[in-house]
Amino acid sequence: MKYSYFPGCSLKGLGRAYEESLLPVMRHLGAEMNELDDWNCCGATAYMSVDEQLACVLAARNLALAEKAGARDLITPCSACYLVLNKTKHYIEDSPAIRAAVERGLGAAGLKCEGTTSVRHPLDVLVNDIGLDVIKEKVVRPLKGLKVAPYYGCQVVRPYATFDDAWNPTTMDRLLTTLGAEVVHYPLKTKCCGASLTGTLPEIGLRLTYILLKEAVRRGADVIATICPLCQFNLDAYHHQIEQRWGPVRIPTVYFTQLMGIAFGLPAKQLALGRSFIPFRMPSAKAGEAVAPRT
Amino acid sequence: MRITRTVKYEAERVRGFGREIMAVPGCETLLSCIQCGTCSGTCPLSVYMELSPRQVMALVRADFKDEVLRSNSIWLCASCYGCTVECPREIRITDIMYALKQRAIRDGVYPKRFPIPILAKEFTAMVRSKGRVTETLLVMRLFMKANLMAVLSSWRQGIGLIRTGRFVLKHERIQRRGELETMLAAAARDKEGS
Amino acid sequence: MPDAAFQPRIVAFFCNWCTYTAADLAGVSRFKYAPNVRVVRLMCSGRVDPQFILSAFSQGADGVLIGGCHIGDCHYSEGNLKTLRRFQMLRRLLRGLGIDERRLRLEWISAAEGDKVRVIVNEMTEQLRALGPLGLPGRFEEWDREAGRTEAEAAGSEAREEAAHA
Amino acid sequence: MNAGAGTEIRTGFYICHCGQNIAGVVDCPAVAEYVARLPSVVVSRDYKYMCSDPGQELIKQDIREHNLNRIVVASCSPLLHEHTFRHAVEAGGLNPFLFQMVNIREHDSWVHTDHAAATEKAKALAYAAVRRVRFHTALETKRVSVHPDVLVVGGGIAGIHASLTLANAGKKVFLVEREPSIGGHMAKFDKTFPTLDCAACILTPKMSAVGAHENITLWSYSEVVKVEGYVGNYQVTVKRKPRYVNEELCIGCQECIRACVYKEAKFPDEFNVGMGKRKPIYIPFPQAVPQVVVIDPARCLQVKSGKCKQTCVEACADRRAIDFTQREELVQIKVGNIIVTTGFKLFDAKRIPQYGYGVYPNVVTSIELERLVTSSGPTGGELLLRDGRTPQSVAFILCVGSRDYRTNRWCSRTCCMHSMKLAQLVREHTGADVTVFYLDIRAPGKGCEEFYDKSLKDGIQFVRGRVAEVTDWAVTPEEEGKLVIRAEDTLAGLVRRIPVDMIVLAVGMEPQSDAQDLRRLFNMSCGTEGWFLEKHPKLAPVSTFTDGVFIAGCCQGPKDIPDSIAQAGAAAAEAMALIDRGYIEQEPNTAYVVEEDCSGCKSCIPICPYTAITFDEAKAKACINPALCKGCGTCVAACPSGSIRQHLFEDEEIMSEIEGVLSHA
Repeated sequence: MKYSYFPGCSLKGLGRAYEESLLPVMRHLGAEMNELDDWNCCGATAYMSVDEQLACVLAARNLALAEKAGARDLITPCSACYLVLNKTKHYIEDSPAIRAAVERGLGAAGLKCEGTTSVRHPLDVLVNDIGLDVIKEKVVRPLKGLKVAPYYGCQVVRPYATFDDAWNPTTMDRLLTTLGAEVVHYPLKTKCCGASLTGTLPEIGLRLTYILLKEAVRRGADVIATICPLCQFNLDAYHHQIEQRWGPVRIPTVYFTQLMGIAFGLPAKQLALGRSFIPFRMPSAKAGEAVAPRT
Repeated sequence: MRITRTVKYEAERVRGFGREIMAVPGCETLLSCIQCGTCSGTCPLSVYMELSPRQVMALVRADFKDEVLRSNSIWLCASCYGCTVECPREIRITDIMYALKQRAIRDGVYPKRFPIPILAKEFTAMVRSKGRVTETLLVMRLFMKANLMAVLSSWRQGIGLIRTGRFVLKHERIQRRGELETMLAAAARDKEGS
Repeated sequence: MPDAAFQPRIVAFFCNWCTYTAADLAGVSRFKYAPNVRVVRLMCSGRVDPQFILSAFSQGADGVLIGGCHIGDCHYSEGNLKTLRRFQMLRRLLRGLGIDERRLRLEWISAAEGDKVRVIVNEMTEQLRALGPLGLPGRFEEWDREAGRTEAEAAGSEAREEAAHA
Repeated sequence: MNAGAGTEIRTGFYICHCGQNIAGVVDCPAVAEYVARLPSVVVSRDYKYMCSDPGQELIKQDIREHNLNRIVVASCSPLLHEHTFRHAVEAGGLNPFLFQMVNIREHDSWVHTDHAAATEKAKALAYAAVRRVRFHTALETKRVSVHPDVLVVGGGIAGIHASLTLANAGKKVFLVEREPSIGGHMAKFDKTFPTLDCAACILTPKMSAVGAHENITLWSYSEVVKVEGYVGNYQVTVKRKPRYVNEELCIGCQECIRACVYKEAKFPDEFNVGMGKRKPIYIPFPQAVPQVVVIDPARCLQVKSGKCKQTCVEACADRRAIDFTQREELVQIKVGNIIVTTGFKLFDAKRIPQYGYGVYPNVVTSIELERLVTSSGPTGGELLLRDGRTPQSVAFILCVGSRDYRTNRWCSRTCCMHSMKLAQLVREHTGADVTVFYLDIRAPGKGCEEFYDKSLKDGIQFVRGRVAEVTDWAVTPEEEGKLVIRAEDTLAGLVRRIPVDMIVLAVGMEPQSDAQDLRRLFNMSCGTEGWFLEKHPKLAPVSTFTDGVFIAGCCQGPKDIPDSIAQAGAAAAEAMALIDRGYIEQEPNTAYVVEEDCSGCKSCIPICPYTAITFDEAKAKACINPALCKGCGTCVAACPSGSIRQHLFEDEEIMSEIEGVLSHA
């Protein structure tokens, strides 16, 4: 299987552990990831706030490059990129004004976007293309006894994703169960982490993050699994400030791909586990114990 | 106790403002809003807003432009799209918020020292010149423009990033920057002309 | 370039039970659509005789619209299936005659689908405007003139031949 | 009567202003002036309201004074007033079919904005009708007798009331109900709003009356599978499902239930919406009609495997009512009219995962709460949480699934009142704090606003705001262990978090899941939402587009008990009107064969869905039975020799109409 791959700015910066774990996991499953040549920033939420037509032109360049490369699917791991690229596709289809602006812009660079490339999240590709059966076969170190809070964040499942429910998604739950982990009931799985505010209005952003962490701890989770680089940074990097305000809620946050890598028995170094502020270790003591089935 | 007299006069309404917002793709559904408040109930930030998302919808529809554009509500929207997927009338509230942010920036009525619009502008500038965003550099620029104190209070994150090898000081950039500039210029120029 | 001033003429055959009622509903709901359509009411779309359609085209219609109940919903159980068969045959025939097949349209519109009447009529009006006038009556005249000329020429050459033989 | 054929054609044309409805867009005097100049037109007038008495009088007078023999009226849809004008024409001394109607309201003035274009369209349509009507001939309507029996489909309160009304008037009624007992949703209710009278007390006597009435044949556990024929003469096939109990022999003593090899009731009980338990052999509820047990084939060991001690048969002893040899049976009946009262189903609350139904056990639906507060319910009327505690605080969420573009767009009309009733019962039973989350309180019925007022005075809290979510995560200590509602109190302008013990979801009404199949079965239409479509929303609210098929109750749209009963009575009256007149007049739009043109190719014969066309071997010609022909005209279009023709839709009539709409510039 061959996929085109759009990393997005975060996966080259703060979220590089995501890329560093995603690529070996995909390779291990026999999927080839070809990074899109000369991709540019998707524009994220910030550009939309300034000018939505230009934001769409900016995002459409990536879609056009992917089409030029003949890509059927463009794997987009960052939730913000995933949303913006999908939204742009919808806008081009629905709005004549935006379609015209995009055609003008792309035309000036000799590019065109016909909407033939699907923007896909790796979670969707892993579970719905590659399949849980194939993944299960690769599991050599089941995550026995590990209690995981599945955190999807806001932007990936809404409003354009078609692969899961916007309020109660379950794709990652099923994946984690396949890896042998225990998924805790986590009603905040799609609540906003406040990442876009933590940098600008820390008091507000931190509180949103705190609620997510506290609830994960309260539900007895050992770790939070995320699918978005902004969520991971937000849930991982601000423990000091949060604990100063509201007391300890220490829990590590990792990418779901890192947990996959562990279950596949890939070397820890390859999985960039050292890049987190709050270190994650498999609860080895627990793993050794005979785990009683939980109800 | 300060007593203020509040009454809204018809002259304060900017006729056509609601229609202008509803002309943005996906925003035309605002007409069917029944003011149920699901947006505010869902919104994680509504508790900080001067106007709840529901009130923003009501004011936009009633052409109260100033009240909406000057409120902090539109800048507190974190674009989580919760309201959009929850709205029983399928109103794209998040997109309306974007449309309002754009108008506020265009009209220069956003709160001056409020960091969110500054971030948006810095972000946009960086994308236009480099094609990509380097988060650490962006945040540093933001802090310098908006709030120097924040740099100091965030020293832990900075050190942490350096320790975990994520503090990037070199700009990420695309190769064909000229292509991007041509595209954006072409799209923007014709837009003005039309 | 489509002529914006051109007002296409559409003759519509609507069945009494579904599409005619839907058009009534569109009226009651005050949906606005292009005034280019003229409705002929029939009890069932199955009554649409191919000669009605050909006659409509030959008398100046730019498009013909047939409206019936959805498949499975026909008031007379399966009249619309017969319509569908005839329609397919007619489209082939029209193509053979050099008439763009988009000029003949068959739509299933239930009594509840008032808005669909609006959408279809508007869509068809725009499409016919883009296609331009069909102008069969004019073409008939042209053909008649041509035929007349050919006849006259034939008569003339015959006369010359006769003269030569004489 | 004036036949018109052969004589000079003298046409009268009338265009109606319909107040401003037509005249506001179409220039009526201009159309009248234009038509006046057309050949054969003797009189051309415009008038404010043609359907009014003076309007009709105008036609009658002109027929006499100007010796008119063709009439054209341009006004509203013929589906609305064709009858009216045909009557006027007849009263004027002319055959009513020498008349043609032009629809310039629904098809013109109401749908177009360009006045000039609309006026031109009106002229073209009028021109076409004037040309068409020349070919009209005098026709006679045919009278067909009406079978006096009536079929009522669905035994909820609407079906019960319609059946009783007809039966009391001496009409024979077949009442077919799919479930083992009649009673429908109403039988599950504890009390009814706004009077708080006990549902069972008012419904049970009516149910018993149905069971005992000599004019009503009640077929429960049965379904209509086929409907043929037409108004006055329907042949209906009813499937009677095996209940493995002989209804004539069973006396409802329930000894068999006690004797069943299953000592404990262990299967979810439909009547208590799954909250109670029953055995494989059961009676749906104590007041069930018929008072006859039923055996669930999916649960009964004997039916499933044939291996059971059959203790039930033993218990029944010499009454021998239990009969495992029963098989599905098809019964055919003849009726003249059909009343469809098939009701509704409730919205599935799981479709809104935000409200936690199916996740949190103390989130219940309104119908579940109804059973929990009823003394005949699974808890004996004691309102308890799933862990046995009495709730201290209960919240109602209104409009669940309703007024929502993603689920049901409509308002279910009864949930506001229903929830207020339940709220009062909850307060009565437990004294709990009750909060009602609503979008708009809709209490327009008689006594309903007063009931709302009473609810307010009872201390029930009303919060205007749609609940965003129900979760079990606590932010404050008092939220621990509770269900937490997050909603904007839109009147106060505040986002609130409210912890409660129990949440009641006021689920809306939806069309039955097989409404589309029923619609086809009875040849009805459904609106876009899936409710059965009435012939006219105001003037014919219980009629359908198929004559002799009527609708009543919630199958037509959400409504409360009084409205359902009112509609059921109306439907019964409509049926009786047809029965008591004794005949119906059939539109004379049948097809006929012009024998000298028929080549005897037989291609028309398989086309007719009513087998109205036969082949006369002696003459070698096709032959159409006018009693069977329903006038669709499909055979007319299919006849290769053009020998089949159709009254009212003759080829030359339609051709001249086509020519007419096109030749007007």
